[in-house]
Amino acid sequence: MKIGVFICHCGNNISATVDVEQVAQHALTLPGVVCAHTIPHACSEPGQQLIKKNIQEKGLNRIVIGACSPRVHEATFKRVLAQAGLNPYLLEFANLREQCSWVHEDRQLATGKAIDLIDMAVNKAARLEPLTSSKVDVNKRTLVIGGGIAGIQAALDIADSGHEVALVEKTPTIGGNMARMDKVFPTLDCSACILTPKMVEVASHPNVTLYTYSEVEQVSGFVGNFKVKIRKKARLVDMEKCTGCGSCTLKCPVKAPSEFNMGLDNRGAIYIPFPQAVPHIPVIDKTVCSYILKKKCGLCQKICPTGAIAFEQQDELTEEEFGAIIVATGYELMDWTVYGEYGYGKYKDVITSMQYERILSSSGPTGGHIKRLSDGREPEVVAIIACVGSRDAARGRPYCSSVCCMYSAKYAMLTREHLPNAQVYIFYMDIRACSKMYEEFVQRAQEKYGANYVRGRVSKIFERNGRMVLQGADTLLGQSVELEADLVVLAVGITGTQSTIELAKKLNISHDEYGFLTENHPKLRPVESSTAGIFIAGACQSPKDIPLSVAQASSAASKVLGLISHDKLETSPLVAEVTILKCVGCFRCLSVCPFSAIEEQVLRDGTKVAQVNPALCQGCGLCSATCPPAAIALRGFTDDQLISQMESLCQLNPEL
Amino acid sequence: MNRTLKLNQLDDQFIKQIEQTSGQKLNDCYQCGKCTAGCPIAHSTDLPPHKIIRMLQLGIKDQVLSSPTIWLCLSCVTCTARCPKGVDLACIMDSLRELAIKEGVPQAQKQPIKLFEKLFLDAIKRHGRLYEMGTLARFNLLTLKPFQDMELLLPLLKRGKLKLTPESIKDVEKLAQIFASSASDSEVH
Amino acid sequence: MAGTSRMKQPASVRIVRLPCTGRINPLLPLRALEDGADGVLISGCHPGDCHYREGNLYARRRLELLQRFLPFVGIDPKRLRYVWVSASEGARWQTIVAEFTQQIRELKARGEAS
Amino acid sequence: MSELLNELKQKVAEILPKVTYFIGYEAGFDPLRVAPVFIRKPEDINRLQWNRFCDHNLATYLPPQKRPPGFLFEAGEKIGVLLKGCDSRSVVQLLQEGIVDREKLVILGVPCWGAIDIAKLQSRIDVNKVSRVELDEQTIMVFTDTAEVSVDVSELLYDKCKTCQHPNTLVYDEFIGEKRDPPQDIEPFALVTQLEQMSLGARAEFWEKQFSRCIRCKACRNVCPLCYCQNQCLLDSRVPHWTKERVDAKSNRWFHLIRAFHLAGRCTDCGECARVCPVNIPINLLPMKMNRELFELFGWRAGTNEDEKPPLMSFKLEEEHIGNDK
Repeated sequence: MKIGVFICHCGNNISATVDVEQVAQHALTLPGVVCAHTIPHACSEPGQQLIKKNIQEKGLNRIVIGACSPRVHEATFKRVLAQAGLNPYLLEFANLREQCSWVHEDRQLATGKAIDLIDMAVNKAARLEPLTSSKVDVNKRTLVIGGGIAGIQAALDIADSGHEVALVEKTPTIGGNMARMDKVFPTLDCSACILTPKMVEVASHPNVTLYTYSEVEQVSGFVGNFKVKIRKKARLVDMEKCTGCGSCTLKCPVKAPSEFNMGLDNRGAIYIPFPQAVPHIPVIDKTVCSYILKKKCGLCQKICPTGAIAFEQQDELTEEEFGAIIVATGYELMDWTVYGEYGYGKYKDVITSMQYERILSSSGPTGGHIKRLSDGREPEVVAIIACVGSRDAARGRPYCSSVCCMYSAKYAMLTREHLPNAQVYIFYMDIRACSKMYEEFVQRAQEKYGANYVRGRVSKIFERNGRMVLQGADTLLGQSVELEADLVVLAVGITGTQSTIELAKKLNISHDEYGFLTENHPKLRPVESSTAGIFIAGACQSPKDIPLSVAQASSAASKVLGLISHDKLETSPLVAEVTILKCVGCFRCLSVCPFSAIEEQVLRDGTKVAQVNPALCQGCGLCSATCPPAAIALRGFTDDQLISQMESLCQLNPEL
Repeated sequence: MNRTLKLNQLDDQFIKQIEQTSGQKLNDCYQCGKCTAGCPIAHSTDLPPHKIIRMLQLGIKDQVLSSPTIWLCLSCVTCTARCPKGVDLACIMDSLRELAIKEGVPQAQKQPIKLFEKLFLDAIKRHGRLYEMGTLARFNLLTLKPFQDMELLLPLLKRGKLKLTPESIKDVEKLAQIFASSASDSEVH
Repeated sequence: MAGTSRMKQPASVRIVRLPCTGRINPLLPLRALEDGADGVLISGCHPGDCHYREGNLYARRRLELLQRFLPFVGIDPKRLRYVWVSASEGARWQTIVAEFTQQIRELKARGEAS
Repeated sequence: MSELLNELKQKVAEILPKVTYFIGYEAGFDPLRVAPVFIRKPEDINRLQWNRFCDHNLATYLPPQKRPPGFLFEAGEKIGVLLKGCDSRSVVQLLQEGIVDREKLVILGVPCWGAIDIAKLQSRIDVNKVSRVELDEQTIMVFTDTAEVSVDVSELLYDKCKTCQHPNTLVYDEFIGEKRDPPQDIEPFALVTQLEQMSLGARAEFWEKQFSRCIRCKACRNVCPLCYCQNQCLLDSRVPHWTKERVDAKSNRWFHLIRAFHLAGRCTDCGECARVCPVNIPINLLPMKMNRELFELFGWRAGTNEDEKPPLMSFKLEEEHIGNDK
């Protein structure tokens, strides 16, 4: 056993709190250690060279590196070992930065702990074995979940590169939230004008299979080889026969609030969500349709010229295989009704931002005319309240929704364009306009469009003489203020969704308490989920505007292309392995394995033993913890390796 | 008032003291102003609530303790209820009043609030609930302003908001025991 | 997260890295206590959020059993704690480590830990 | 008793042609002792015994892993076995674990009134010099050449029999005799509760004393019907290196803790480990404590339900009795 120990200064990130020389000196006293060096930056080129040189000149066969978190640089140093001709799994990492120098202040204590950590690592290193990975085929198809702008962009990028994509959208049409918007910042181009062509393009792309009104039901498998069950919900309309003429939607006697118009007007039980919907095919809302509920009516069926109404249609389940998955499930508005003080629901002239988008839109319920919902009057004063459901820890949303500052400025401009005589007041706390041309956009709202910014939150809204009275504060003036407005727009913050949380569970990827998906590394792996082969794009990861969502979608697409450009994939060798001789055939491992990675194997003498499929095994080690005779070991975390680590850390009585 | 404020001469001890007695973290406040926005007396103060807490963050002791705001505060707790950061400003106001009395700030000595609170508690002790009419009458007499707020009397009576005679709860004696056992606490007021 | 955010922690903590709490045979923490560790703190993903689907759900039962068993052979169950802390809950981790360390110090001061 | 024995012999005669051998009890080296017997030929049937001294758990011979080469059977063959209520729990657990195949077993069930713990007789008479025993349902008369004693049988029962909830065999092909009504108001974990009255320190001391006497003969493991890992047992393992062979209180404790955890949720309280312990360590209390906790947490009793998954091999997303942050 020839162990080499390398202690990184990490600039002074480690060496400022840990006496790295002393740690190296101590390492030299440990059994098996041949050399111990300190390196200013082990991850730098000279650092890597030094390690390689030592491996080759001194014939090192186990390497211990005391540096940062293995999450940051384990891969880097594995590569160094491989380049020096050593099996990369003969590396053990001691985290002297995140677990020691950064979290302790006392130099002596930190140095003592660093010595222990190196001790533990050397002890484990002595028990490391060379490991090799196996290879599995990669399915070249990609599944994109969510048909908003992020999902569409990702699907198009992959499809354009010549690979097949399935795009699954749970609502009857693609387009997502962006389709609801009127004009979009910072250029104020019409949302529909830039989105609709993309919707059409993705729907007609030869490499894209579009599943609208469909949901992911079940996911199994692993990177390169996912099996996905998709539920195609019954539209009750035959998509082949329907021509999208829409006469059924005109005749339907049922009225239900339109989801697309945020409840500002009604749609029928059979409806096309909006004129530019893709596919342009109606859907029957089973929860309100009189025919479904009472077997009465059936008017649509009578009127349909092509006989496309299919009340008997059932949900369909299809199972497909994919190599990679992109999740782009978007966001929704947080529940603004918790703000009783703003009077939403009580006063018709208090509306949400998304409702205002629909009012501003020429295809919206008011035909693009800004009107009060109470009396149809044009407002003279429009008030916008920012941070409704953002930066509000007391209401469970401590984060910044990042888009409201910008769309509030946008509303100021659009309002003044529609109603040049109207006054606009924006109650804000801070203005966050940090992207390209954003600050200029906000400036323009103030300078050219005369938006009145008042720094302070509003505490209460009530009615006086048919107008909304806002009780607020101007913290710059340092006094309370009051504003009479005709229309109040709540700039509601955005949140992850419950359905994303449910999907995350099916996909086995992590999410936070707000329903946003968690990226693998906040800086270095921003579009990778916690599970290999599953990527995230758009506002399902964090509040995001359109440019960022599109950028992240393309980024996720490029990650997918990187993955499926390989014909075969190396699987991690850190998987479970059965020592056949020790297996007593109780198959408790098989019973607990969450990945169905364990199978029965019949030996020639007829005895049955367990066997691991390394492609399915994810390396959790549950089997290893369950096996009574320890016949199944998780490579890289074997009982022996863990016991040796614990013994050296306890040091009291290693000879148990 | 408009002199330049020398930030590094301010009172750190004061900040700690208020945080300790109120149990609130002053730096939680990010000055959104929602407390002032909802405060029913903000319009008649020299320092509206958000300014009070801003001054506390900086440690401006004298001006805060001598501000009428802390005596005008009605403890209606709208600020606390609306604060997006969960700062209990009403509680901070309590702490400030307490401190002002303890430190003998002249403005604190003039406040009839101490008397009012004593009379309030007396009424509770006697009846188990507030007897507004009696408390107000005693308060007006003892502050030598017998006709204070007299114009409100009639409308309040008309709407049934004031009762002429006191109402008592069952087992007033038990309440007296509670008062007795916490006698030392009530002395703080 | 706690480390990346440089949240200060007691220096008496040593971390043994495992892929999943599911890997934890209850004998492992028991062994650490037998070997002379003053306390064992086990931390993993929240139940329902297992990175490996189900590992922590098995671990929860096994560790609960271990905890209930310890006093039967004369080991103070306060020397073992299992908690669910996600990678994003740095501040919570910091509090838990501090609390647990304090608890163990108190046990030691009373001569109740080894 | 003798009627039951006759019936037993008759049944064994009936099934013997169908099985490779039948496992029962025969007379031991003195009137107080019985020993397990493997009946292969009809003429041996008369060797069978059934009395209050039949304490061995014959289920221990059933896991294929535990059977020596000469006792393995060919495909299609069966073995017959006589099982008391407590012993049948072991079989139910082995069935649950898929270790034994019900198809290959012919089980004879009996009612049981509890077995006599000879150790409890020792204080009244020298049990190693017994020449004759007379036994009826209530009393036992024991004779040596120089002395005789008459004792109420209920005073001599094994502790496990006093807390037994299963006087009848749970799983069987034929039941001999009449079933007993299960006793009411039994506290099955009374022995554990008793020990828990001690303070933490006193209990540590209690076990320290017990474990310091252990001679690591491993009889507890070898007799256990559920310890079927045999040569692969973790307690003999070098890699991974869980134990050392040293015999001292600390190492012995570790040895028994490993066993306890391997039996958690599996031990069927047959008490064989404690019975065979040459230094009388109440070693069955460790798995019994596990059983108590698993019963309280999950309502689980090993060996009473073949179809349910054991609690340590399953989970619920929302656990009813486990806090999320303990």
